[in-house]
Amino acid sequence: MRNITLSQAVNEAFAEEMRRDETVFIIGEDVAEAGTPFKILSGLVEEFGTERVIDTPIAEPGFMGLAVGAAMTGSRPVVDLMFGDFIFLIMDQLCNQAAKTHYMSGGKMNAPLVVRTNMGATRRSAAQHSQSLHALVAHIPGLKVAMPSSAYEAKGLLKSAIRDNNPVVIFEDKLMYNDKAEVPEEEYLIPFGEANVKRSGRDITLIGTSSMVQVCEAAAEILAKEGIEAEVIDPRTIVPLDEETLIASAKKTSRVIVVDEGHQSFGVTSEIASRINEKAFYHLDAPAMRMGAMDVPVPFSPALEDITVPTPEGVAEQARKLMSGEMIHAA
Amino acid sequence: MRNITLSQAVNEAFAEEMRRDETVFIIGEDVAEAGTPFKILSGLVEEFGTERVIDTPIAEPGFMGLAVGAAMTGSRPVVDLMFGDFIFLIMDQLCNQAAKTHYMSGGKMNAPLVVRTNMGATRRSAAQHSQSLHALVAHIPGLKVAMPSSAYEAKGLLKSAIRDNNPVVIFEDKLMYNDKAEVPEEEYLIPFGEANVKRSGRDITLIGTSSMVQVCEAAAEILAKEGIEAEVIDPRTIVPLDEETLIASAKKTSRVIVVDEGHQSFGVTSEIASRINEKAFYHLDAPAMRMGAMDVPVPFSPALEDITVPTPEGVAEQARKLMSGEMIHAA
Amino acid sequence: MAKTKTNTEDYLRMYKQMVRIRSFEDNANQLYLSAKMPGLTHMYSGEEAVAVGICEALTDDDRITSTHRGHGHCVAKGANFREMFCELLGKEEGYCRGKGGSMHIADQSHGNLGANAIVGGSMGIATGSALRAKLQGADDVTVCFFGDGATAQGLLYEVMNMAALWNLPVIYACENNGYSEYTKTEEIAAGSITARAEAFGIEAHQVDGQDVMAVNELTQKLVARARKGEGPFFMELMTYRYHGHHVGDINREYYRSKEEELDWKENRDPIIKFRGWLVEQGIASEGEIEVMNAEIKKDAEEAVEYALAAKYPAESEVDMHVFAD
Amino acid sequence: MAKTKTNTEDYLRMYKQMVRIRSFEDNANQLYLSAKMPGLTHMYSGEEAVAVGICEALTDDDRITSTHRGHGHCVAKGANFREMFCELLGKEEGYCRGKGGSMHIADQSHGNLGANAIVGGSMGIATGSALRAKLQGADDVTVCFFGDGATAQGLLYEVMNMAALWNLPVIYACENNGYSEYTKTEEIAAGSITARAEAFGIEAHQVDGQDVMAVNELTQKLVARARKGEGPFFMELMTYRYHGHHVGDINREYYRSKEEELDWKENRDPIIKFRGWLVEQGIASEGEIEVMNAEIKKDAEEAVEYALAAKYPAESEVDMHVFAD
Ligand SMILES: Cc1ncc(C[n+]2csc(CCOP(=O)(O)OP(=O)(O)O)c2C)c(N)n1
Ligand SMILES: Cc1ncc(C[n+]2csc(CCOP(=O)(O)OP(=O)(O)O)c2C)c(N)n1
Ligand SMILES: [Mg+2]
Ligand SMILES: [Mg+2]
Repeated sequence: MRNITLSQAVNEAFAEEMRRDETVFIIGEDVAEAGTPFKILSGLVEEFGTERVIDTPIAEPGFMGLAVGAAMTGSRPVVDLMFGDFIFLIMDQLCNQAAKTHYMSGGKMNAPLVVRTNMGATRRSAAQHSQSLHALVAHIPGLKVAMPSSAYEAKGLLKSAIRDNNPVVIFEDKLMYNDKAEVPEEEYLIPFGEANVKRSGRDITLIGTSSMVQVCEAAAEILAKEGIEAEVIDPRTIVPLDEETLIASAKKTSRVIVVDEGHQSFGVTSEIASRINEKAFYHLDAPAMRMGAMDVPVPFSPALEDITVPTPEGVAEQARKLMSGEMIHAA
Repeated sequence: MRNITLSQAVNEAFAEEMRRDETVFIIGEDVAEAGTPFKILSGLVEEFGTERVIDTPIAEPGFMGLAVGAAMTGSRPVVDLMFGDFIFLIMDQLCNQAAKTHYMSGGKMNAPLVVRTNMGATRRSAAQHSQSLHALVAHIPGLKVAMPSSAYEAKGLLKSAIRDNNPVVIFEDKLMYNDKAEVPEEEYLIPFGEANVKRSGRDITLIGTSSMVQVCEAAAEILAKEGIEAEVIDPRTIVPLDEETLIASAKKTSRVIVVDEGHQSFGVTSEIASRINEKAFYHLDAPAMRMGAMDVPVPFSPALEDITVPTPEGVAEQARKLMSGEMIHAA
Repeated sequence: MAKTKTNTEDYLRMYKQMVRIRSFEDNANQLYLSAKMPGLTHMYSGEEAVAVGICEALTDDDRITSTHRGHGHCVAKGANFREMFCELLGKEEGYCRGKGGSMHIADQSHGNLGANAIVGGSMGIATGSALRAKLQGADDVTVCFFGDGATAQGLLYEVMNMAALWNLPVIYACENNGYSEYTKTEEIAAGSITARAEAFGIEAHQVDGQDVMAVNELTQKLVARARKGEGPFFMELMTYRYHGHHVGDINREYYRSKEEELDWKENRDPIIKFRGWLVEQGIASEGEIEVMNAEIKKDAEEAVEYALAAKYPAESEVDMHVFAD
Repeated sequence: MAKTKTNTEDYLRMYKQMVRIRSFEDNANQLYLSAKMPGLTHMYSGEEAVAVGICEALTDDDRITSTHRGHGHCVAKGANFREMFCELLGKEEGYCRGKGGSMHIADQSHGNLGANAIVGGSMGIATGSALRAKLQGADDVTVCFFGDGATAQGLLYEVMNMAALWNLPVIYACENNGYSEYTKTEEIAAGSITARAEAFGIEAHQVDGQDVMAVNELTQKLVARARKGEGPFFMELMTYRYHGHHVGDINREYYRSKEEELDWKENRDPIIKFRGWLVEQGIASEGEIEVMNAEIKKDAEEAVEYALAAKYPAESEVDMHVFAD
């Protein structure tokens, strides 16, 4: 099978969906001729024109609001939010409006739109261009949240997001845009709420989101050399969350680490760990452990930034502790 | 000791702090002559004038931004955000600016401000005026989050918030404004990060925030009649969180329920339960359980709204399950 | 009064719609005062000529977005009393199955995209609806209702900028009733509201919001032009709310005088003014008008009774409609 | 060129400050191109007369807020090369101990409240600083720098409204360099930028941002008036950025032509223009100017060397400064 970059995969997903459905359009800053600063949308405006690949002024609340209105009346807008950090600017339109439209109208209206944005530190972009804020939107009922871990997932999840009848927020890791993966030529979709068991193992379960899947896989490699067989699972969407697969794995291995690049406290790892603790408690040999990013704004200095996020070595180290029963003394 | 309402307690806290420190001012919609729609600030403009109790246009992002700038240059603004649901509008100024100023400047600047807002459903105010969104701000490093559970706490925590050198968000439950509690005449502060053991018990720990403390206390009463001795703890601030007290109690009782009025998923209960599971796992007879509000937008209809939030009966029921070991079969 | 191109039937419908709004609000207020209505609500009484003058210039395909003070828009855009009262009481047969209530009442079938409890919250939605119309080559127009207080929200300027750049078929209708909550407009709005729209290159008009024909005539012209791609437009409608900010705002002398209220009610009431004109022009007799009024009153009262007796949604509905299929 | 009330010393300082900015940026660009600088940065070259003309009208007590394109503001407000380069390289001796970097560089000591990576993000901060001045009876003025692109953010209109209502001592300085990222201003700004401020009752001026004396003269007048409570004011400064949107934006012909760039660089360069005037007026000889230029060049290079050799912060700093004591 051919290998393409995550960036190409996203581009293909758009091209296919926009050909399939005339009501799909993209709206955001510098999405047309510039094809975004990351050049991900290059070529789309040439095929679909400036009416369907719409450059906006720098007005995130405004164009998010436009997307809600367009979605409520028959379009399927995809909002391109240049940096995930700008989600703070669109929270009202996303969470007070889009997320609640279907419910508040008693099921009579809905807002089928996608917010496509990014996450991920270690790019030396400092505190306002490096955040991973998916936990915030996951907390709001009515929003779905997808977190692709490779080019393959990025394409399949984006296509599903565009077809979904609800507001979906999709977070791409901006460090992965050039990462390649096998992506079939033929069309495919990845359904929401179906976790992917990336590697199977019997000793410990490593659950990772987005680029942390790769971190977990690398940790599993390290552990394998030491005779520890780690199972690696990618939930792919955190809302809806495939609890079943995660819990089955936890019951099997009896040890779990959840790895995510959002801040650890009040974050995604807490939710997943809680569900596992609640539903697999008596099968666990140790508490489901969380490894999120440090609870600090992302520092600019390379000397500091790299230590704020989980690494394969860190995950492996934590796994060893769980395996050795060291937690018993800690807890 | 005298009994005063939560609303009076907040009013007193302001009066005392504004007398003590000239740099403190209040800014928000209809805070002056109207004294807020809840009439909480009545009388303050008469004493402190319209220069320190400032009525704004309806521009939440704008006046939040003003507060950040004023705080960075020597004032201590308190932002009055009429409904907690409007926090979505101020997220950028609060989370990208205020929360990060101290860190991004390497400790050279800071933004000592308070956002005073509310939370709480069952007031028939529907989906955009009933949310409890404290989990969102708790996730952002650099913000402190206080959740008073009575008039006594409301006064002491607000006074501490105003004196704190960091941005603090304080969530009052709007259903508690007329609730009375003993509040000393003499001045007092409640330090952040010190949980309050409201009732001691050996069988199970009930951790509640804000009005859920009362729910836990009521549940404890029910349970007491059945011979179950519940310990009730109010963390008072969720950032910083007094982990020590919570974990000590969990180790003692070996069973924990965390009750909070925010949506359950990706919420405050997940964080607290995770910390307890991580640090008291081997002392627990059952998983630390979460009881948040349902993961639905708050419905208007009274027939639906009341079933979205935790109740004393519900908490007691869950406690009974934990006590009877019923969880073993579930998990 | 300004001249309009409407005929007798149109005039009478405009009159009836204004009276229907007033009746609806009188009943809603009573429901509140007699503690039969859950929560609070914001009365539209006094502003009827705005909603009716505008909505009578629209078709069912045209969309509107409404506000926290939204009953008037809802009635004017064609909604039924029964479903409206059911919604206000949280009943299953309400427009939103009781899930929305007064502040989120919407009526899809007539193009009402809904009230909004976030002041300014629907400005993006209205402009987005207009963007959809343009992209899909539809010729419907969207009217965005909002108050003078809402002009302080930055969102308005963001969306007006885009509407102007892209010539979107949207009409911004600012209902300037002189107050936002308990504060006078001049204390919260610097400069000129119409000049703000003009600065974005948007043609703006100020109009007497108590004169239903003036409102209707201007709207007809602007809607026709917006359909041809000459939009967006901005209207500032000078009007007044008779009640408090919400039904519970009873003692309001600290922010506005009884004399002021009385002056508007007696000398500038949109229904009295229009009724006078109808009689004067021989379009309807006093007797005919009384018959219409009585019928509407009866309709409203019947709808209230119906709604009071109607069922609440089943508890199992609580987690329905979080996600669409 | 417009006349200013400044004397010889002031003129020479203005000249030097402009050259210092240009030198700083040339070195920063080099650091990026030679992969010695972490991340990206936005060059101010071409816009020097704006920052210098404005900041030379301010005292150290006056505040500014800056943008993602903030090195020029920082230098103009009085910052040192060493601490600036250290910050750009993430070193401990940087103005923010390496934690902020180019997009968050701030210099408290000279009243620079900091660059901001959120376009428009500092408009509230600047206005709030002015509110603080008014409340505390201080006579300092705050200047809010932002780009033409930032005028699309609604926050601007929210804070201008409040500044106008309350007569705050703030000056909104819109650096209109014709582009926001890869888009021409006319594609993203409807109507007139100055008219927008005027609609809020704010006196607005458009000025040639390549003429340091024109900028300075206007600013001096407005600052003096703002100190007396006659503010706020709005300035639109017509200028141009020589480099790409950021240092990595090399191939930019798809959005602007080489000819256009050349025209600005050759015919409207603020440094060349001002240098010519200084010589013409006999304020400095060509030789004296070359000496100044050389000194500044040396300073900048030394500072770069210093910063390259400087220490990174210790790892233990990573969780310091999340909260203030
Ligand atoms: C974002 C937001 N801020 C504040 C409020 C509280 N609030 C509800 S109505 C209102 C006044 C609105 O005034 P205006 O826009 O003039 O409308 P009117 O009530 O006069 O019809 C306020 C402040 C709100 N609902 N939403
Ligand atoms: C809220 C926000 N949206 C988008 C961006 C990405 N961005 C950075 S600079 C820029 C263009 C700014 O243009 P302008 O205000 O004219 O300033 P200039 O770069 O021309 O100096 C954009 C869109 C951002 N940093 N913040
Ligand atoms: Mg009003
Ligand atoms: Mg620009």
